[in-house]
Amino acid sequence: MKTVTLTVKQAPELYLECENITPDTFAGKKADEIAQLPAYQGKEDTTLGEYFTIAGEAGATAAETQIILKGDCSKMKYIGIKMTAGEVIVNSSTDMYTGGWMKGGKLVVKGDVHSFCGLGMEGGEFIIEGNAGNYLGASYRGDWRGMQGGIIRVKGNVGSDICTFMNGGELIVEGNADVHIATHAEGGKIVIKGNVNRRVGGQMVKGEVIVFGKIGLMMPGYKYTKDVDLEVDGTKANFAEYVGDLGERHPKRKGEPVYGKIFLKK
Amino acid sequence: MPKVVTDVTCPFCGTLCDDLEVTVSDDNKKILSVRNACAIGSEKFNHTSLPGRVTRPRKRQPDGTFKEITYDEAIDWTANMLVKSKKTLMYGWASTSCQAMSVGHEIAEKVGGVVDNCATVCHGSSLIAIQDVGIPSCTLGEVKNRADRVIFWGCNPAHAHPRHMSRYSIFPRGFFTVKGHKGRKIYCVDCRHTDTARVADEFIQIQQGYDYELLDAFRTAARGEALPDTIGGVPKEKVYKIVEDLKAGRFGVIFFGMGLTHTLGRNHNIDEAISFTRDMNDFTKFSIIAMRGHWNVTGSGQVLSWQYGFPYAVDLSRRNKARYQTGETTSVDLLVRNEVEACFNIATDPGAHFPIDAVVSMSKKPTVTVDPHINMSTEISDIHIPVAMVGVETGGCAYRMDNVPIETRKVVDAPDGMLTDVELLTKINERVDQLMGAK
Amino acid sequence: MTNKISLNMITCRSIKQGVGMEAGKTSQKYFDACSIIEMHADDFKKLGIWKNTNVKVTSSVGSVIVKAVETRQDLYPGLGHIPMGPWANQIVPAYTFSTGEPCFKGFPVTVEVAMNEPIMSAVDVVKNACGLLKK
Amino acid sequence: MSEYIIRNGHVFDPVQGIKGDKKDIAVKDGKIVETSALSASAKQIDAKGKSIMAGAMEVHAHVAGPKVNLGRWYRPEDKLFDSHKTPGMTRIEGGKSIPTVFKTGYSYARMGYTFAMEAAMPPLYARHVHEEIHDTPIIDEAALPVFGNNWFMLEYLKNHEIENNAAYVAWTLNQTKGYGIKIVNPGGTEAWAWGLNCLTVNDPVPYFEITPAEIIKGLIETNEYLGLPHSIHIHGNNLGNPGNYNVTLDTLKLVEGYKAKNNFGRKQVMHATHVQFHAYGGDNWGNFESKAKEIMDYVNMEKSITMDTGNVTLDETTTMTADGPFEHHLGGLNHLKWANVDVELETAAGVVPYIYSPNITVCGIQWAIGLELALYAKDPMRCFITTDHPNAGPFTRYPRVIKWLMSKKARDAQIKAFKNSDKVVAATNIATMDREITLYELAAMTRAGPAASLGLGKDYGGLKPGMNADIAIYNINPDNMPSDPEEIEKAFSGVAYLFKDGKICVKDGTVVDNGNKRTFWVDVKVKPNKQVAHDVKEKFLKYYSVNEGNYPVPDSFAPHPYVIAVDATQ
Repeated sequence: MKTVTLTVKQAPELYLECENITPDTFAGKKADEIAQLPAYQGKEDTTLGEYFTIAGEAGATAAETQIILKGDCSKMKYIGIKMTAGEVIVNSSTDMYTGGWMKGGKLVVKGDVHSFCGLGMEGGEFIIEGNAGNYLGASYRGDWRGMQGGIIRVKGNVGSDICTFMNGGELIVEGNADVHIATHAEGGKIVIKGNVNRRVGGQMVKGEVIVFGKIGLMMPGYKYTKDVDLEVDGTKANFAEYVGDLGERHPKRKGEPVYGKIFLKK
Repeated sequence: MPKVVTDVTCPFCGTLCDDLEVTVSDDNKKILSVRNACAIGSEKFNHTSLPGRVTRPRKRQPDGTFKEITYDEAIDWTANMLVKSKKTLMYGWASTSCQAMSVGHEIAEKVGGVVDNCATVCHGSSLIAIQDVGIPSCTLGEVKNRADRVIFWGCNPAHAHPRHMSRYSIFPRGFFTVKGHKGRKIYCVDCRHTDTARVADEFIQIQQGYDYELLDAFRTAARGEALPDTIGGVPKEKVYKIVEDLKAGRFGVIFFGMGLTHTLGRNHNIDEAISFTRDMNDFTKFSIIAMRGHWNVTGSGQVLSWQYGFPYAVDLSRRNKARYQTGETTSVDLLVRNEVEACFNIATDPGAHFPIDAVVSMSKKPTVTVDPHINMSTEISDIHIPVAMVGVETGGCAYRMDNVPIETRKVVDAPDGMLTDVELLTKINERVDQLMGAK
Repeated sequence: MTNKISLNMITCRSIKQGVGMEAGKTSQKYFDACSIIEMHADDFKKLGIWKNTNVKVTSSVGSVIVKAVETRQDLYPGLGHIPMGPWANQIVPAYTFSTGEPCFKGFPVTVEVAMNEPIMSAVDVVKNACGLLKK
Repeated sequence: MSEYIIRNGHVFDPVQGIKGDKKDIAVKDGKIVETSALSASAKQIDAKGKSIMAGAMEVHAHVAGPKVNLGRWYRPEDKLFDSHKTPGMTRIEGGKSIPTVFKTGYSYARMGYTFAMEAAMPPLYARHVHEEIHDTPIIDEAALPVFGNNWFMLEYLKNHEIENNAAYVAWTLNQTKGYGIKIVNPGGTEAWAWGLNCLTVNDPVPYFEITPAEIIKGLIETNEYLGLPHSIHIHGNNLGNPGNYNVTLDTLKLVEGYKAKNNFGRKQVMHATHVQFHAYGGDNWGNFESKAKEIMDYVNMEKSITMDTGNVTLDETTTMTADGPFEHHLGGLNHLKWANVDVELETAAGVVPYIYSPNITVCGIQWAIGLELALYAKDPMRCFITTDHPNAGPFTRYPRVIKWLMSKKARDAQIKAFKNSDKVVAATNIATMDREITLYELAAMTRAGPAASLGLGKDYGGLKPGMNADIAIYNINPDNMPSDPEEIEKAFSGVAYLFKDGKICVKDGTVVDNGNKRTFWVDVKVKPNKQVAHDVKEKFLKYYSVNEGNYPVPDSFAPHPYVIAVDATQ
C-alpha cells in the first residue's frame, strides 16, 4: 500500500468541497496529478493543490492507496465520499458528508465529524474518534435507503436523527445520543453505550437498537416483552426487550408480525 | 368616479382569498376601501398609502444613515456584489410573483446563488416530511364539500389565517355538507387554549413538545394496540375515543401549522401526522394540509421544483448543478456557519424572522434587500431597493396552501417611477450579464 | 430582591402581530403586538408582578426586554409566549437539528423583573444586536 | 428566415409513403417546401448515410403540472448526483425519472421530438400546467384537461344532456387552454373521494348514480358533437390489476356504433392510452400473465381506436396518475411514499415511486406486454410508442424501447438477463415473436400516427411540402443497419440534427437553440347555452374554493399560442 499525505496549507474562506479526496480518485496518480484535481468553494473552481501540500503517491488501485490528511480539515466537506477500498486517515475534525455513500475500505477521523456523515453507507469501516453530528448513517433526504451495510464506530457522542431509514449495517456509539434514533428503520443494528434523550425507534419497522444507559422517554408504541441476556460488542449483560413501533406497519414472517426491537440494559 | 375591482386576491397568507373587492380612486392612485378581507388583509391594502413610504433605493452611509440613490446605482452595486461573491444567499421570494422568481433563478444560476424561501423557517419541516413519507391531501374545496371531521393540530387559523374557518374548514356549507358547522366535528390539539380551540368541539391540550409521541399514540390506538396511561399529558382513554370518532367519519382532514413544524422533532412530527392520515385511509377517507404562511411561499417552492427539482434551499453555487440538503443549504445554517459571502433578500424579512445569530451574521456581509417597505432587513442592509407591492400594485401568479394557482391582480398604480420585482430583477440580470461578459 | 422564574418558551403568530406587520414594522401597532411576553396567571404570581410590567427574558443565546401581559390564548403554567418578530428572535436559538428550522418553539428561558428597563424599538433591537446602533 | 436543403438522406415518411428512399428535403420560412422554391443561399446539410423523419410527437406523457411537480420535489433523491449542465447555452438539468422542465425540453429535442402532450391537466390547476409548459424549452406542447370524474359532466351525462355537456367541455377548453377530452378511471376517481373505486365499466359512481360505460359513451358523443381534433383519450377502469384485460375489452367495445366527425382528418373515436397497464391476465400476482394478443386482436379489427403502449423500461421511476385509488393501492403494495391530491369537483391524483426490477417476475412480464402490444399491431398508424412517462419508465428511455422493438437480439438478451426468465417467458409470448419494427413503421408509430390521431396530420408528422419543418435526422443508415442493437439505442439518443419550425435546435446531440416553443390549444365555438352558464355560476358560488373570475388561464401564460379553432355552432 502506498501513502499520499495531504497537509493543509491554507484554510478555505468558506468551506471546501473535497469530493475528490478518496482512494478511488487518487488511485494511479502521482502527487502533482493529485494537486491538479478539482476542489470547489462556491463558484470558485480551484484545485486540491491550492489548499494542500501533497506528498507521496497513490497505489495503482484504491485498495492499494492510503490517504493521510494533516492540518485542520474542519471546513472540508465530502472527504472519503463513495470510497470503495483503501484507507483514509484524517488527523483533525471534518465537515459534512465525510464517508457519505461509502462502499468499502476504512475511514478514520481523529476529531469530530459534522452532520450527514456516512449517509447511505453500503460497506466498509468508518471510525470517528470524536463526536458525530446529526444524520449519521441516515438516508439522503427523501430516500428510503439509509445505511445498508458496513460499520460505523463513534468514540464520543452523536447528534439527532442517526440512522434514519437504516436497512442494514451496524452503528456503535460509545457516548450519548440526542433525539430520533433509527426512525423508519427496516433493519440494521445500533448500539448506544451512553444515554439517549428521547424518541428511540419511532416508526421503526424492523431492526435493533441496544441502549446501555437510559432512555429519557419510551415511545408509546413500544411494549415490554421479556428480559434477555445478550453479548453486545464484547459486553455480556441482561436487557429488557421492547417491541414496536406498534403504530407502524410490520411485515409478517410465517404468519407472525416482525417488529423492531429495543434492548435496554437493566 | 371611484372604480371597484372584483375577484381580487389577497396577498397576505396562504389562504389566498380571491373574493376581495377593492374600491380605488378614479386616477388609479389610491385605495378607498377594501371589502371581504380580514383585518390583516385590509391593513395590507391600506399600507400602500401610509405616509413616509420609501420610493427610491437607499444606500447605507458610513455613519449608519441612509442616502437616496438611483435605481441604476443600486442595480450596479447589487450586480457587482453578486458577481464578486463566491456564494450568495438569495433569500425570500415568498411575497412576490412566480414570474419574478423565474428571473431571480436565472440570476442565481449565473452568479452561484443559493435560492431559499421562507419555508426554511416555516413549513420546511413539512416539506422534509413529505419527502420522507408522501402526503395524502386535497384541495380546500374538497374540505368544504365533504369534510365531517376536522382537526387543527398546532395551528391557530383564528389568528394566522383568519378567513380559513369561514371559507373552507368549519362553517361553510358544501355539496355533501349541507349542514355546515353542525355537520362537522372540530378538534383542536394545541399547548395553548387558543381562539381556534374555542370553536372546537373537542380541545386536546398537549404538553409542549410531545406531538410526536401523541401522534404515535394515535396510530398505535388506531391499530388497537395498548398505550401508556398518559401521553404528553393526554389520557389514553381520550386518544382511543377520538380515534374511534375519526374512523366513524366519512371524510377527515388534519390542518397543521408551526406548532408541529417548529417544535422538537420538526419534520418527524409532520411525518407521524401524515403516517396517521395514511393509516386512517384504511378505515375512511382522510387528508392532511399544511397551513402555509406567506401568500406565495408555495409558489416559490413550485417554481424552484419545476426548474431544479427541489422546493427550497436550492444550492446553485457550483453553477453547473443544483443541490439540496436542509441543514446545509438552508438559510439559517448557511448564515450561522458563515458559508456564504453575501446576501440578497427579496420579498421577505429575515431581519425580523431569523434568530438573532443568523441576523448578526447577515449584517456583517454585503447585503441587499428588495422590499416595498422599511423592515428589519432593510435597516441592516447596505442597499435597500423599494419596489411595487405585488398583488396590489402589480399582478402575477401565486399558489395557495393547497398548491392551487391563483392570479393576483394589480389594483392601483405604484408611486411614480417605482420598479416592479420583475423589472428590477430583469435589469439586475442584464447588468450581471454585462459584468460577466466583461470578465 | 430580583425574582426569577424558568419557562418553556414558544414563539407564534398572532392576529395583532399580523396586522402590525402589515401596518409596518416600525409602527406602534407592531411594537404593541410583538414586544410582549404572555404568561399564565400563576407565573405572574410566582414572579411577583402585575400585568404590564417589563421583564427581561434570557435564553442560551441572549436576552430581551419585553412587557409581560395576560392573554386570551391561555397557556398552562410554565409555558411562555412571545409573538414571532425581532424581540422573540433575540432569544431564539439558531440550532436547527440539521433541518434548517431553528428552535422557535420549546426552549428554556428565565424571566426576571426589569421594571425600569426600556423596551427597544423593532429597528433598535436588531441594530443593537448587530452592533449598528449609534448610541 | 434561413433556408436549408438536406441532401442525400434516407427519408421515412408514412404521410407520403416514402420508405427510406434518398430524397432531398427543402426548408424555407419554417415550412417544408419543394426544392425548387429555395434560393441559391440555402444552406446545405449533408445527410448521407443518415435517416430523416419528421419531428417525433409524444402522444401521452406527464411532463407538466401539479402532480409532476409534486413528484419532482418530494423526490430529491431522484436528483442526487444527477444534476448537471452541459457546456453551452443550456440551463441546469436534473432528475432521472421526473426531469425538470429544462431537462424535459432538451431531452425530447435531443431524441428528435418536437411535440409533447401533457396527458392530464386538472382544470383547477391549469395555470400551473401552463406555467411549466411556458418554461419548457424547444418543444411544442399541449395539455388534456381531465373530464372523466367532473361533477358537471356527471350530472349532464346522467340525463344524457350531450349538448349541455358539449357546451361545458367547450367552456372548459377555453378557460384552461386545453386540447381535448381526457378520461382517467371514469367514475372511479370521484368514488375515491370517499375512499372507494369503480373497477368495471358497470360499477355505479356513488351519489351520482351513473356508470363508467355511460360516462365514456357520453363523452364520445360529446367529442364528436363538437368535432374536436383529438378523440376522447382514455385511461380505463381497473388499471394495473391482474385480470383487467376484460375490463379493457369492455371499454374498447364502447366505440362500436360511433363514427368520427371532424374536419381534421381524424378517424378514431377513442384513443386508449398506456394499454400495457390494461392488458393483464390471471387473477393474482402469482398467475399474472400477458393478454396483449387478446387486446390487439380487437384493436387490429376495430379501426375506430388508436392506442399507445406504455412500455416498461425496467428503471426506478415515479408513478403518477389521476387514478387516485390506484396509487393508494400501489402505495399499499410497495410501502414507498404515497402522495395524493383530491381536486374539488374535478379529479384527483396520486404519486408513488416504483422500481421495475428485472429481478421481479411481474416486472419482466409487464416489460414483455408493452413490447408485445407494438409487435402485434397490424397498423402502425394506430399504435404509438409511449412509456406513459414516468409511469412505466422515463421518456428518456425511448431509444432503448426502440432498440427492443427493432431488434429481436436485444429482446432476447433482456429476457436472458431476467432473474426468472423462464417464468417471464411462460407468462408471455415475447420469446416467440420474431417481428422487428422497421424504420418506416417506427416513423408511423412515433410521427405520422400520433399526428393523425391528434388531428394535426395536416401540418405535422410528415415531410410533405407545405408541412411544418420539424425534422429529425438520425445517425442510422438503413442500407447498413448495425448488427449491434446498442448502436440503434445510441442513434436514437442523440439526433444528428433537429429542425424545429425550420430552425436547427439540436446538432450532434447538443442543444444549440431554444427554438420558439408554442402552446397548442383548442378554441371551440358553441351556441350560447344559458343552462350551462347558469350551472357554472352556481357551482363557483357554492362549491368551488376560487372565484369564477380567477379560473381562466390568462393569455400571458401562453405567449406563443397555436390555437386550433373549431366551430360547433352548426
